[in-house]
Amino acid sequence: MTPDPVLLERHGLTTDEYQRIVDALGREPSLTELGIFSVMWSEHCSYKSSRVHLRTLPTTGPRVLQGPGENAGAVDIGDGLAAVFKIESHNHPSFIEPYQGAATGVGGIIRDIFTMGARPVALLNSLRFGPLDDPLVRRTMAGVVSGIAGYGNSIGIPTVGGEIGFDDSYTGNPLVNVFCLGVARADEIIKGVASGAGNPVYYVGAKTGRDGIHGATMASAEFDDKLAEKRPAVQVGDPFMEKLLLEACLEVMRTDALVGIQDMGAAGLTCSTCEMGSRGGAGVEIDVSLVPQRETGMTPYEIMLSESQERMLLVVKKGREAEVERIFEKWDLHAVHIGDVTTDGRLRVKNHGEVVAEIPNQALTDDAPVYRRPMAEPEYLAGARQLSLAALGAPAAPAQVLKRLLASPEIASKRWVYTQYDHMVRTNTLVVPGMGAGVIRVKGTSKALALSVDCNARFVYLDPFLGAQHAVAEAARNVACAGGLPIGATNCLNFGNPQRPEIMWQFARAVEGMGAACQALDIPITGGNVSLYNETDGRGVLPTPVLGVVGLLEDAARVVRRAFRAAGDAVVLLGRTRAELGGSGYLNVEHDLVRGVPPALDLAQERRLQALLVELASAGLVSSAHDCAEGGLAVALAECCFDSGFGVETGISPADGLDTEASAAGFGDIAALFSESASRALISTPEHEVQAVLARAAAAGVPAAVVGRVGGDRIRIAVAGRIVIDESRAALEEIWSTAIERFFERRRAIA
Amino acid sequence: MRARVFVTLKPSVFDPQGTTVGEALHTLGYQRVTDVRQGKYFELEIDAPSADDARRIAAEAADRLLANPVIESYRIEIDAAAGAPR
Amino acid sequence: MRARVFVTLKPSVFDPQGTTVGEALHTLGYQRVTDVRQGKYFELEIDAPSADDARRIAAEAADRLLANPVIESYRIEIDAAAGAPR
Amino acid sequence: MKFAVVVFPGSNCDHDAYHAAKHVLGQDASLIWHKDTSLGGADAVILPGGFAHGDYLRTGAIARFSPIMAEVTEFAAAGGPVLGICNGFQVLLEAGLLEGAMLRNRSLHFRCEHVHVRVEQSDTPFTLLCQPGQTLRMPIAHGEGNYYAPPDVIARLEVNRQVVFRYSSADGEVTDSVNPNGSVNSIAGICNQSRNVVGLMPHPERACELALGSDDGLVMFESAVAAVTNGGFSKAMDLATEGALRK
Ligand SMILES: Nc1ncnc2c1ncn2[C@@H]1O[C@H](COP(=O)(O)OP(=O)(O)O)[C@@H](O)[C@H]1O
Ligand SMILES: [Mg+2]
Repeated sequence: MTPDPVLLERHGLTTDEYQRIVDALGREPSLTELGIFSVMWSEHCSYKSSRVHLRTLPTTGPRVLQGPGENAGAVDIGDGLAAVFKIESHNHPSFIEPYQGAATGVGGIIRDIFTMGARPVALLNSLRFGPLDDPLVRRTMAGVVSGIAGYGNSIGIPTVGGEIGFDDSYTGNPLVNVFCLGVARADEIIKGVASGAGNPVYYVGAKTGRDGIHGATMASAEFDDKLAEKRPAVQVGDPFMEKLLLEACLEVMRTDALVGIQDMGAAGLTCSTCEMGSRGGAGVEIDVSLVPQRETGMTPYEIMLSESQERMLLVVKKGREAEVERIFEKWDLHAVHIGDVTTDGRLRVKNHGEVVAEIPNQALTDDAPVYRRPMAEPEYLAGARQLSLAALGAPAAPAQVLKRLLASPEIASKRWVYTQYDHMVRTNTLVVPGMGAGVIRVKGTSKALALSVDCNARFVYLDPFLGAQHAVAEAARNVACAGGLPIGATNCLNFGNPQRPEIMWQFARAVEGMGAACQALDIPITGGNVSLYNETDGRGVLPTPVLGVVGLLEDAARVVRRAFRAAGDAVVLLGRTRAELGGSGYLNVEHDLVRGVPPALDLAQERRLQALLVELASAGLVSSAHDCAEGGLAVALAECCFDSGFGVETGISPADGLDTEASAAGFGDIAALFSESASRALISTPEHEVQAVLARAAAAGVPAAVVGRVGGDRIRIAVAGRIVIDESRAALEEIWSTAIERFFERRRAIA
Repeated sequence: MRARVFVTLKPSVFDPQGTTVGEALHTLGYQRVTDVRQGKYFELEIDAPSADDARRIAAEAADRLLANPVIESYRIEIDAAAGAPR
Repeated sequence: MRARVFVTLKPSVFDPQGTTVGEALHTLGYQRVTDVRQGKYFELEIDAPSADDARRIAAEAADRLLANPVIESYRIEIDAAAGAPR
Repeated sequence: MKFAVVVFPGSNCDHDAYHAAKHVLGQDASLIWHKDTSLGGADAVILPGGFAHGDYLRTGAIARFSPIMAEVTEFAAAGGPVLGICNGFQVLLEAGLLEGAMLRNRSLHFRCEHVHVRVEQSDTPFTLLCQPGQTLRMPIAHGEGNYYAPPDVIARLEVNRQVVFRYSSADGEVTDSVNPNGSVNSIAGICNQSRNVVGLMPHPERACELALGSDDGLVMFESAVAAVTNGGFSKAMDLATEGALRK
């Protein structure tokens, strides 16, 4: 039989895929079954375009307790505890409805964490928007930020860090990636399994409505002018309900009455039932008429595909039902017995006792299609990688450049954003947003965890392999600056339409680069998320593989922050500056260019630097540490002064390797000040520790040089002995700290 | 002239606030309140020559700012008598 | 039966939300909107034999829960026709 | 002594207050579920921060009907020390244990940051050990902390010296530019007429350890201990007035 092409298209299925369904079932699917297949085989749930590439990532290590495949990854942090973490995207919903899209993104990732038996203790987010002079972009960003705040603040999990980038390509397709970390007892990690025939399956949480039906397939379809039709899919978050679920589920988990648990996220009841069955080697049978419903007249199809938020599916040990029900009642939640575990490995859906769908789990999960999609190097690359500084004309004065960089939203302080997030609730936050990687202590131990999410998408655009390596290196370096030894990573891969060979090429190269970097830095990837089809009218976003890295501090008291701490401290530059302006913030801000070759990255050198940073911190030898990233050494120096109350007096060397043409065109100072060479960090240390620091750096094989001294009220930088920047610290700090807020508040007198 | 704009969530959109208020009313003993939906209410003082004019301005304001068309709908009432500016 | 409850800030209370909406409307060019006040709007479905009964229940709900008398006042309208329970 | 920390559904600073009382201060503390009907013999009660009932409708509006609130009211009427922090303050306002109401912050944004407050009154069980005029650095984290009461009420609160904390600069200057939310008279915290019930928007429990950026909030908990362990609040107050309790 040939299926109705319109029906297939609406379900995002190809004719080949339809044939596979028929083969798997041995018959034509019912409409409900078709819906179930469509969501499980969507890009979002099946990873059909990305799976072959993701398989190559390093996912194991002595600390790894849970790698990819569960709701979140987990690494051992000692003291019998595990750090459980993951990052996830909510890009498409956040464009359609910024507040609710972002809010439900936060809700979803939190559920992934507590589902594992971990108490969520920290959130981060990585955001991308179009340029802020566009009022619609401002509206989107304001909505996203307040949505994240609205949900995270209410549920009481601090948002301790994040990053925000801006580029034209995100105007019609913002990125909203949310990272959550929880802490669990290492021997009490709970899995999303259904097993033990006859064990009851419970539904608990919000009632099911027609929310987000086809949300999972929507998340895998590019935006186009048919957007309006897809609109009724918007889900509304209920952080209060989730708080109740969180507390109640953690309480249930402390009993041993639970077999497995999974949240109903994308693809809702469908995904949770078949994935739990599949992981447990069992089947699940449910009757949808028992599912609590918010709206009348819902069909089995709608109930199975609904993406209403704040719902959980639990498998409980037979005989322990009353105990579990009682705990939920305490929290005013009603756990409903909607089905049972079976032995037949099938997902069986009934409606008032009548079977409306029956599918082998295997067909929905492991046997979902996998594509090795064609790849081709994008045409833009060769041209974009050509950069002639000399052709840009004479550069502006360094002080002017520095001011414009500090005022650019990407580099400017994100204060306007993170003051809207409760970043201190739970009284664990040792390093608040804006002061480097977020650091939270682990109560009951002497330890702390440092967290960072990073990606320089311009680097990835210009060289996906190298750019993704930079993302790993930068996130890990941020964590190391705080004193944390990187022990695990998660990633969120935001790319365009994988059916275009050049996008697939970007994707594959980025995954290769990420894998190689994680291997070299010995940071296993324990999970992640892929978001494809991030395009507007056929134009993809900058390829944006965001890395989230978790670092461990054995001694929380040794934590290190970004800002200088004491006048008279010596400023030491670790690493070496080469003339590397390709893909830099300088080119972007001064010349509106994304061009050139990204800075080289020697992973062995990077690893030595990070080890040194951790060593210096744990030896208590540093007063402050900050990595040099966007905007180079000059921006990093200024940032070390901000929030410290101090200025700085510095003298730096010219950058290595500037070509003679650029040198003649006057780019010497620019290259020294604004090159974004990798594997560098600025630390400050008391005078009497300088020799110890330099000795340890030498022993570690990391170039180190005293470049200045903390103090005064000016930011003064000399290149090769000639002062090229001499500005008031307060004036620069004013520019940097208010730049973003001025975009939003410019019209509103602060009454 | 005063325009009253009522903004409500579309019927199919989940209303956690209204649901919670409804539950609270039940706890307080108001079992006969079977459903609660919560919305926003705006009073706009408009300097307009006619009720039609005021309605048009209010509708534009609602479309552009007061209501979020993705999840909300709105209704306007004009009260020509009310509304000396406060 | 449906009761509509409008809760508004008392005139003497500063309304930060309404003020901001008003400023935003000015920025958008609606100079003729001279004042904006924002309040809350509730639709209560009430299982009551008469409109008076419904009004009484809604008023109690408003007194006890929906409005805070320190800063807010409320108004009730009964729509006997509307409101088959959803 | 024993602190009772009330847990409403949606409270999220309950464990923070508990941690401060129990682990930082070394006092006895217990978490009391909002459906409980006994405060378990506590000497002081804390209503913690958070979003009770999601803060849906209005902050604190639904929580005030929780069964435990009858106990809290009785405890307060008997002169027991009650501290409402942030959402707990909002609950006290809705419950009528303190006067006034909260509006949205004038910026309309939730705001989380360290601020300074000036201690206006030291004759409450939670400020006993403070010097009047002393400033404390503590975090705020709220979207609705814009304190309002009608002018006559404000006048009465001022005359009765019921304004306990005002937002100020680090050196104690009260100006509009350091008022983070638009509160009338820069009010950050008040007490009831008998001075045993105190509510404030800043979070002292988040400022009890230097590692978290400030330990200025500790004095509020220490005050409560002093108030309870010196033969009751009024006795302690006399001692405090004589300066005998000051650190
Ligand atoms: N969306 C955000 N949410 C919370 N904090 C943020 C966000 N964006 C940036 N920050 C904080 O601002 C600081 C600077 O971020 P970023 O520019 O990425 O610097 P870097 O990665 O070089 O440390 C960091 O402390 C970061 O945690
Ligand atoms: Mg960064």
